[in-house]
Amino acid sequence: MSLLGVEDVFTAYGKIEALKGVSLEVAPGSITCLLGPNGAGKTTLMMSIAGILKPKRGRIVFDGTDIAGRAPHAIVGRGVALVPENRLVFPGMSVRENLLAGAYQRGDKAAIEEDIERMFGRFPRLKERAAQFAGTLSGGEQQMLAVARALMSRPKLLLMDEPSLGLAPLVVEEIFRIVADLHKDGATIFLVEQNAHMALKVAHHFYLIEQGRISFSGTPGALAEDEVIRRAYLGSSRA
Amino acid sequence: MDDYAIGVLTNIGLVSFLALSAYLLLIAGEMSFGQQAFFGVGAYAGGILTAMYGWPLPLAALAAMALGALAQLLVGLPTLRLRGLYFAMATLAAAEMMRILFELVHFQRAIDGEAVGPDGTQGFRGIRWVFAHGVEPIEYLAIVYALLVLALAGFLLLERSRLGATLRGVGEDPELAAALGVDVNRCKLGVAAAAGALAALGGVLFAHHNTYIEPRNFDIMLGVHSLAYALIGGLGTALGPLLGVVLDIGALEGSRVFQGYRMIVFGGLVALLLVWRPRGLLDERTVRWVKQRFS
Amino acid sequence: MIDLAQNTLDGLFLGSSYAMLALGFTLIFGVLRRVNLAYGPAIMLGCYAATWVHLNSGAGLLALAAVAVLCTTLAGAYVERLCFAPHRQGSAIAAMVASFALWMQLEELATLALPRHIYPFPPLHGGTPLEFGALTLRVESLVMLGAAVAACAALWWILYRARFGIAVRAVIDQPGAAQLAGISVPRTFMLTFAMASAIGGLAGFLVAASHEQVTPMLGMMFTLKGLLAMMLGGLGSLPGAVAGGLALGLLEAHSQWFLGPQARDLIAYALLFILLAARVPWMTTRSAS
Amino acid sequence: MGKAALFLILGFVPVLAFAQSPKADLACKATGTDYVFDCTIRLSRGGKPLEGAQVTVGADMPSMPMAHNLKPVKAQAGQAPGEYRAKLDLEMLGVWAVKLRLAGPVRDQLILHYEFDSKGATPAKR
Repeated sequence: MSLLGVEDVFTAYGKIEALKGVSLEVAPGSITCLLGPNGAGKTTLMMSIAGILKPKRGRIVFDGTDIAGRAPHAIVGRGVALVPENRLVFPGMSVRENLLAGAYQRGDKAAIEEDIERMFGRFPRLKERAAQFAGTLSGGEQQMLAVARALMSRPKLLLMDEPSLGLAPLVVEEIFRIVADLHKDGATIFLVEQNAHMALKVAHHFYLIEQGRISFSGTPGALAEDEVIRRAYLGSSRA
Repeated sequence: MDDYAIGVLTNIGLVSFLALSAYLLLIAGEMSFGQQAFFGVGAYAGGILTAMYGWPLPLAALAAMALGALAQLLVGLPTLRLRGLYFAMATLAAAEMMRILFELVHFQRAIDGEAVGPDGTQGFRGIRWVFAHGVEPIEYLAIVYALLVLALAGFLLLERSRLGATLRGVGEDPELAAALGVDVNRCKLGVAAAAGALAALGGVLFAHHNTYIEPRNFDIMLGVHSLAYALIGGLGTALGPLLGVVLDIGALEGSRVFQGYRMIVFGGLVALLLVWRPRGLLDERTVRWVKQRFS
Repeated sequence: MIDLAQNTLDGLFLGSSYAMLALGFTLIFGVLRRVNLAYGPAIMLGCYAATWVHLNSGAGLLALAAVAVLCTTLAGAYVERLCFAPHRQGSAIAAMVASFALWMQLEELATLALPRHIYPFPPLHGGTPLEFGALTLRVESLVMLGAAVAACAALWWILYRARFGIAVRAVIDQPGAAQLAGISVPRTFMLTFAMASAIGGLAGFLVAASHEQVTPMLGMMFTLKGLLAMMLGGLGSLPGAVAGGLALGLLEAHSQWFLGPQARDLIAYALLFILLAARVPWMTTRSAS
Repeated sequence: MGKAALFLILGFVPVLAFAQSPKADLACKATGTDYVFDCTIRLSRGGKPLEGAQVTVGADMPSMPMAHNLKPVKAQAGQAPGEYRAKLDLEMLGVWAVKLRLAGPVRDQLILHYEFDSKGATPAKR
């Protein structure tokens, strides 16, 4: 049984249909990737799952119940946390307060403090900057903070939207090492990425999306990497 | 048509100048709470010139428009780089300052043994040029609408011209417009002068229609109303503000049946209308749709 | 010298009422990025409701204060639902003009309920003002100062110590991220709006008690003074709102004493215009385009 | 409309002669129903009562004068010369700018400010 089942989802911006019937599954405990060129609908799908956008049609079954169209805070309550594209930290609040905001829905004060210490353990640089305004952090640090904030709500499913966007190669390496570590700790991750090369190294299963439709589904190696990269960047031309 | 209907139609015409003035600034991206002050400048200037110095109305109107344009430039110059709410509050402050100055002005001349001229909060009585020259109400109505049609023609020409597109560009995204070589500041000052002159013209005509003006006629209510007219009627075309005025003053007069409840009904309607059409009835989309159908 | 001290005292009293109004405006603006022109009239309606209760029953001052705060909050919720909720993603001007339409509506509602132009309102303390040497201080002034301090302390505690404060500040700072952190943005809007209305209702009640009368014009006065104080203190900053309110109060008290009421307003508006034109640093922190 | 065109040209000739403008004062009493007042208007010109004029009586609130005005009523001639009577139905109490529009022997418009309360109307002190 899949932890997340996207079934024939249509999402549109006004008259423009960004998703034209997308269906995919994320198995529990897996790292599943979604690759595709710019404007294929990757972020639109993520925002549809997280509730920021309301799909016109289709179902999004998470842990057995359909969460399509539900309010974002209700979806977070059910255990889905999104690390958004370009990070979206709270620039005017301290790193520590950013983490507190991530755990907003939880009432257990002691466990929250524990989790904050755990985050500081996993991301030492965040501990150094705990009292700093999040706006003053570097791109990589903000990315880590965004991931830590998402983890603070103890999600069953972690959605990550292009975490490597705009980061230096060294930092990208670190981000993917963090993704692998999170998976080792038992998290289920649905990763949307442009960096096909790095993504295929960690993914158990991946999908290719082009112009709002899934165009390939399989395990890494089922398709030659250069073919994947070509279609992920250029999209397959319908000859 | 009886005097009352003529009066209402004239009022609709007079306020329309103010609504057009607020509209012109709005499409150039500037939300002004202060057009009522330049309406007041026109009223006082025109009234003084005709009632105290015997100028003919047309000449006094031109002079008042120039003064109105100058006054708006005086407000516009120091606030060139302000945007959004900052600009709105600056215009509000300037307008309230002018209203208070009108209250402090006591400047009268004796004509035929009577003191004529602005007398602070007592107001300015006896702007009777229209009656002294035997202009019938219907004729005054014709003059107001002739001038309004002239202004509208100017706007519709502007809408079609490159200048109109430039203005809307400055309104949408000043940085982008500047990047494309538009002298944004010159645009803003040009718009300010035109808006000031337009509001002042309305003011002159109002003063001579009402024969009496006082500082409280030009308070913040009139300012926010003029902004509301432009937004309710629609930002897509110069006809929008006029539609807004007709809905307000037309509905207010028309809804005699609501007698004491006019504003309760009308206020609620406006709020609901804005929920349905946030950029007014004749917004840009509707205008484009109409243009496609008929051109 | 005594005049200076007396004016400063009066200025502080006036300033604390303006500070509370500015706090209300800033909370709403901070969270919603919108200006609520119906904020003043909602408070006036709250004062009218208290006046109505006072006229028709012997309710005590505390009960009247509760009625004022409650009715302001109800009127505020009505304004929020009709003018601000539908325009959250939409244009700020539409929301503001809608709130202006409701300003007219609330004002006419009040004049319908109580048609006379001026109604008496019970003062907090009927007796003579307190004497400190040559200085006189009315009970209302002390209570107003106390209320302003209490409002600031409560607000500070909620925002920086209570859990709900994280939600409010998150929504102010980055509404998109707040959604993803599991914070219900609409609920935060409503509760913040209620907080702002409660502070406004309290300020309105105390102003009515100190003037010992209510008129429909209170609505415009509350809105204009609140906006002026908020802008002087720097748009969207809560400490700025308090500073702006106190500054405005002191400025008005002193200029009224030396130059008269018209000059008082003239100077206040002139100061705002000059500061805006000079683009002073604390005023351009948050772009409100 | 020919006259309007003529007016535009004529308008350029400065005319300073002002006809002697009429004077008016108002006395209003509250009637039984809310906001309705019985008013007697005394018109005079150059000290002599002004008779035989058609007088219409309207009223504006000082703020937003173009929007809040009321439907004017025609006044009937009163008993004494130069006296006219009219029933004013205001919407609210408070300060109103009462607008008298004169036609017939003299064409003019006068505006008087009165404070209307539940008993009657007194000249508004401004």
